[in-house]
Amino acid sequence: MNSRGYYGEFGGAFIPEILISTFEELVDEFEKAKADPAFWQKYMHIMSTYSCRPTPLTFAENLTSLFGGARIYIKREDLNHTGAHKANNVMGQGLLVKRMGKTRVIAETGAGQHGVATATMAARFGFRCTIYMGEVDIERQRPNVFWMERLGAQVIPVRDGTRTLKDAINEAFRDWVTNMHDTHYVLGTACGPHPFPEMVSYFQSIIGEEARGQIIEREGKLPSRVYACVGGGSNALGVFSGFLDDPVQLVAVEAGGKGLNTGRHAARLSSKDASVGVAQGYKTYFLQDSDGQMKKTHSVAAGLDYVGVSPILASLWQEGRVRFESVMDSEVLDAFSLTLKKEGLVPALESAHAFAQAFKEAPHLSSDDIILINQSGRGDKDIFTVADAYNDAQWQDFIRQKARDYGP
Amino acid sequence: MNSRGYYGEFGGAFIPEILISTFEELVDEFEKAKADPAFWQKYMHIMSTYSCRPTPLTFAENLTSLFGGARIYIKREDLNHTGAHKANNVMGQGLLVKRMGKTRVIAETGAGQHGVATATMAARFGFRCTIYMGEVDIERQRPNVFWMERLGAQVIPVRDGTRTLKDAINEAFRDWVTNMHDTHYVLGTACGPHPFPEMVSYFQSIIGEEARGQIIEREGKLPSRVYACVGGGSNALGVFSGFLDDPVQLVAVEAGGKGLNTGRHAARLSSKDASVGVAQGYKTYFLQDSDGQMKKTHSVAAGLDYVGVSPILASLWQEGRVRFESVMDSEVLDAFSLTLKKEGLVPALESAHAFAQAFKEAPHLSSDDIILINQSGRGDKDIFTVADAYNDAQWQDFIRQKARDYGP
Amino acid sequence: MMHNGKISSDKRHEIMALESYIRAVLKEKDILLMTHLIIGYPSFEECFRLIDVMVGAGVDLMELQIPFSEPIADGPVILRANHMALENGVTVQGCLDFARSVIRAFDIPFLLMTYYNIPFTYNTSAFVSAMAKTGLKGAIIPDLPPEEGHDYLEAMQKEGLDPIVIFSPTTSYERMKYLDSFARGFIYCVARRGVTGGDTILSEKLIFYLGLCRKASNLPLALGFGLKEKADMVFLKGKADIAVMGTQTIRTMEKEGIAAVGEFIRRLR
Amino acid sequence: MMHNGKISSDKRHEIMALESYIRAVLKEKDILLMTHLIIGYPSFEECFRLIDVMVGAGVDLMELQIPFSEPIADGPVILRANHMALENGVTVQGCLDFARSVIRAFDIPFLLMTYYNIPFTYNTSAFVSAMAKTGLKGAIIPDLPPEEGHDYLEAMQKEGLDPIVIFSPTTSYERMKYLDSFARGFIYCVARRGVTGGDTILSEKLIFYLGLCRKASNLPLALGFGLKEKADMVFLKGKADIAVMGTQTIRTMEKEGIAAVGEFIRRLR
Ligand SMILES: Cc1ncc(COP(=O)(O)O)c(C=O)c1O
Ligand SMILES: Cc1ncc(COP(=O)(O)O)c(C=O)c1O
Repeated sequence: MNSRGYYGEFGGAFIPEILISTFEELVDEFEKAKADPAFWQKYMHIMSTYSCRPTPLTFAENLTSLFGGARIYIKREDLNHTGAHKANNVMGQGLLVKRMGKTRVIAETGAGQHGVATATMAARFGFRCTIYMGEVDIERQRPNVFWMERLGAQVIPVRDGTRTLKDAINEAFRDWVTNMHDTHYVLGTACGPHPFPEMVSYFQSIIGEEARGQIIEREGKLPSRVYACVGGGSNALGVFSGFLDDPVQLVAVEAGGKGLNTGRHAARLSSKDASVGVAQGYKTYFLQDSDGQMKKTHSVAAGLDYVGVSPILASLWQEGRVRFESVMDSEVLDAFSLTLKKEGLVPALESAHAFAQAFKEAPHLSSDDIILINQSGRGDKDIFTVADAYNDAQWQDFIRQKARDYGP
Repeated sequence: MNSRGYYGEFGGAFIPEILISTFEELVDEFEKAKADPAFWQKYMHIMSTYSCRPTPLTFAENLTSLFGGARIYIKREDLNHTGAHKANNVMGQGLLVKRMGKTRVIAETGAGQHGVATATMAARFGFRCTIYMGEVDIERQRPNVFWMERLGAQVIPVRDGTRTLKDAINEAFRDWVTNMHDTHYVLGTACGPHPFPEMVSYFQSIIGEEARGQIIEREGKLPSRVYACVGGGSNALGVFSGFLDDPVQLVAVEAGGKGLNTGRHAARLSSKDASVGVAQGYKTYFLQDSDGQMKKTHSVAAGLDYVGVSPILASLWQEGRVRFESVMDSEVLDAFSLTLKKEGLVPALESAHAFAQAFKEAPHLSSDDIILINQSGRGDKDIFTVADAYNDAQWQDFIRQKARDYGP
Repeated sequence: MMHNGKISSDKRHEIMALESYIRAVLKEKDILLMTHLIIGYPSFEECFRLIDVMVGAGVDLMELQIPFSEPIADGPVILRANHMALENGVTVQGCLDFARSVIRAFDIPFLLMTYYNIPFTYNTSAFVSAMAKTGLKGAIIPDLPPEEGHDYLEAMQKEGLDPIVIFSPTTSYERMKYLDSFARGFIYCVARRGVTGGDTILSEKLIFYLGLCRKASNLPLALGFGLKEKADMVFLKGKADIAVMGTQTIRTMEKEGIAAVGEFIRRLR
Repeated sequence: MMHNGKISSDKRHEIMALESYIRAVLKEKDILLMTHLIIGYPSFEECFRLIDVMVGAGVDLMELQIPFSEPIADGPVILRANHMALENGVTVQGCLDFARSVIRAFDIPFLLMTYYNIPFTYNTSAFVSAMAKTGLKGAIIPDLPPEEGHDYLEAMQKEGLDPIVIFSPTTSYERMKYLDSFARGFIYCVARRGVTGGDTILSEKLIFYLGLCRKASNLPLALGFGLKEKADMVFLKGKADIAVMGTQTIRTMEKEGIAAVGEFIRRLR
């Protein structure tokens, strides 16, 4: 193994010796797959017959006239099978797993979207499947847990550490270290050791490729700005990748949580709270203390509640190619509500971060400008979180009644 | 007004005098729209940029090999925006509403899918929106109620009669009779007075049109059989319409509930319990007693729990063109589970009826045969029903905990 | 007074056509009063007593509604009455039997009101024959426009019963003429948009509408509306021939009992 | 006995390189025993007592782990110990200070074990210098393959510390040779797939694996595995040079207290 997978100073593969050969195999298979035109064809076939690629590009007419600035377009990754861009990644990795002849997949999940996507892929490909999920995330994304189990996956609650996404990743690595002979770890975002950042971005690049073609077909020109939320960075890299060589501003939106000065957020590159470190197998900016211990993070969106960030994004940020911003939980909920009421679209709370930032900037652009927001997923999964945020009395009554029906 | 909209002896427009002129206007506008090529273009544009038409056709490889008979294909209406075929209908009617210059829409809903779809369409078109929903259905489809309200619609619980779909329809008519000057009633299925059966089928015909093209492209030939569940009949007519002139068996699947001999079902044409009647504005087979009073119906799937059936389907059934079958709740849940585990697809419980019947027949066909199942919607909305059906202990714990958090 | 007791020997209306009866009464009163009840609600016995009270209070005509599970044109009060009656086990045959005994007992004309599925399921022509035998004068079927009513209209014609036709504020003059061509007995003019039981505003618009109805038909006009007090009746005099009171009787009965209905009606005159 | 008390005046290892120390001990014993603890778990005081007990019981080498919030290669027992230590407020500087006092107090060689983010954040070369000043002999960093460890390896070289290299059952012979080129002190051979704390089966496969390791490196071999009883030690004699006991000491301490750890270790010999 050579030192590979660096983006500027970020990336690498900081992995235990026992996994080295597994990674070598994976890198190898991925390189072969990339070089094989039939592989991408197979990928496109499955994405267009099992999920609904190309996903549409929606003109948000009402939001556009509300803000009176840029023309707002929305890339509809929420319409993917399982409801988020995560499908792009898992189906691609599934095809690799088949090539490698492995029979079991494991994954971490935060929002649960990646878990559902992986469980779905496993059902479809006939793999056994185990999903690691932090206990805190299980509580806020229970419907997704329910569906993973119905899809035949085993969901293992992670009770260590902060009991969120990063701990689920650690736990998945622990499983992998034991079972790599028949198991592939389907990492859910463009983080982790090489080749994951590259591989996940590769499969997600379909978003940007489509979006660029669609916007040019519809408007005859490029957007001025592209917005995406950033948890690990996969949906952002997916959509940005279509515009990297274009004169287009790329805006990555992180979870500002309760505010950047409260410490209760997950803003790595848009706050001063993060520093370069090595954890979970790669080098990037982490929200860590001066000793290098990871901090607790917070976001209303489980999928953004993560300490690290894709090394590819860290590098693009350092180069000045991608601008990082953050929005607070409360702004996210406002953007969420507005989008439902004005356009009939239900973004995932993760995606709503991108909407919130775009709404701040749209009024200051001219009607000649186009902006593109990546709606990475749908918000159905967030029903409990949203109901709680709005203190929905009827919902609470309903839950109380259900609880009574279930008995003590 | 002439006596119109008959299909054999079924159909018609049995409406109060006060609505006659409203229906005349609607028939008129619909005829004009149909004759205007720009209208269908506009419809296609919105369906392909706001929802994701064409929806994919998925080859169910695992189910196919499990049953060892016909090759099973699934038309993926679950991938529509809002998660069901209902989107096709509401967006079409929304365009008509715009043409008529009305500013408010109302709708009935059973499963809640049509309500969510209508609320979504209203948000998108900027209409005010009121949804009528039986109290029983509200209880079993609460998440959909939650989303309708978040989308800005007013949801009115219907507490009369059986408190299900048919009562919601009556209530919507009562609203319309009062507010027809600015209000359009977006009927959700191919039932009700003329022109609704024709109009809803017209918008849904996009399913069959696409499916026929897709299957011929993929397999070079027609399917032997096409399966669809039947509540009112809109998704069935949608998919069947593509194959009416072909040598293709069309199989409509009704809710067998607890069994045809228990009286607790919603099987109109596949049981001996229904007879021809006139209610809710049209003539068809109804589940009614010998006096003509409507009976209570039952199905695990709220969207199939209805007393009448599309007059177009009744006529096709009478002609022998469409075969009617029914499957029981328990068979539906089995088919549902199997589909999740084998293909990673989550059909709505309504749609799972079509799957269940197809699974019964697939093994008896040869591998030269193709069957096509219409997956009318996705099952996310059914989480409470499914969790209860499986007595999911972890789910119950979660709900109990939530209830405790909410306090008494 | 034309009707002054439960069992009158002067059953004038029995041999008289409905229209002639109305015109005859109009010679003595400015306006007739028609009321409404749902057969079997709250019970057959109470219905009978209610009719007794209403006839005694001077009601000139009555609609007897056979309950239907889907009363699409009725508002909440009558809707619930329909459902309660059905829950009490009321059957169509029971309703016809009840109508027969009422018609025997009281000396005013009675009309049937129901939704089309009731005659249709019974068999339309058999149902119309049964109505005729029962002594009913005609019927109001709010969900059966003439376009859909061929069998019904033919049977009514054959049996000499009056199919009461409905005009509404959304009905064009042209259509009124068309509807009038099927009409006998009187025209039932719906006062406003909406289902039964809502409030009607007595207005210039209403006067204009009634004028249009009058122009379109030579038959007497009944106005169905939220009749509440004497002033309403006074307003209507000369503009319509029959004032219809539906929901208000039921509300009064539910709140204050059957006897109160009599007082309420008497106060209208 | 080489070490028979807390404060020995015969600090032989201090002037001896780690490898030489191991080889010297091997002349007296069939196999060395290396144990492990997480600094600050359950507390600094208890750690100190634990070391005292272990050294007294005849342990030849020890790994001191600086806790890290993401101990990716550790199993549940050590994972939790890491988190508990951090919750107790343990800092990196506190760990280095503790190491210094332990090294002063006990006459066996001590190694550091931690994850790469700890030295990286401290600044790798500064950290290595601090290790050297503390008197540590070397370090084990399980998430730092040599490909990523240039700075670290250079600093270790400069400071004369031993970077302990890890072989695993999935490591090819070729790679073992490659890894060996960076190794000093001894080779840490992971006994099996999985994280720390699982069961290892003493098998032909294990013997074959150790044979391969022996062929690939001239350094002494430590075998990290689920050491449980004397039979395990007996099995290993001649096949490996150092038996590593990690999780089992912590388990014993948690269940039976610190004193029991001494008895447990004594019973292994
Ligand atoms: C809908 C959605 N969007 C965004 C994210 C964030 O992940 P990433 O930054 O990798 O796109 C998640 C993660 O779960 C998600 O579910
Ligand atoms: C997913 C789904 N499928 C089917 C139906 C039944 O309706 P129809 O027979 O009109 O397709 C419904 C109705 O709500 C539905 O939600």
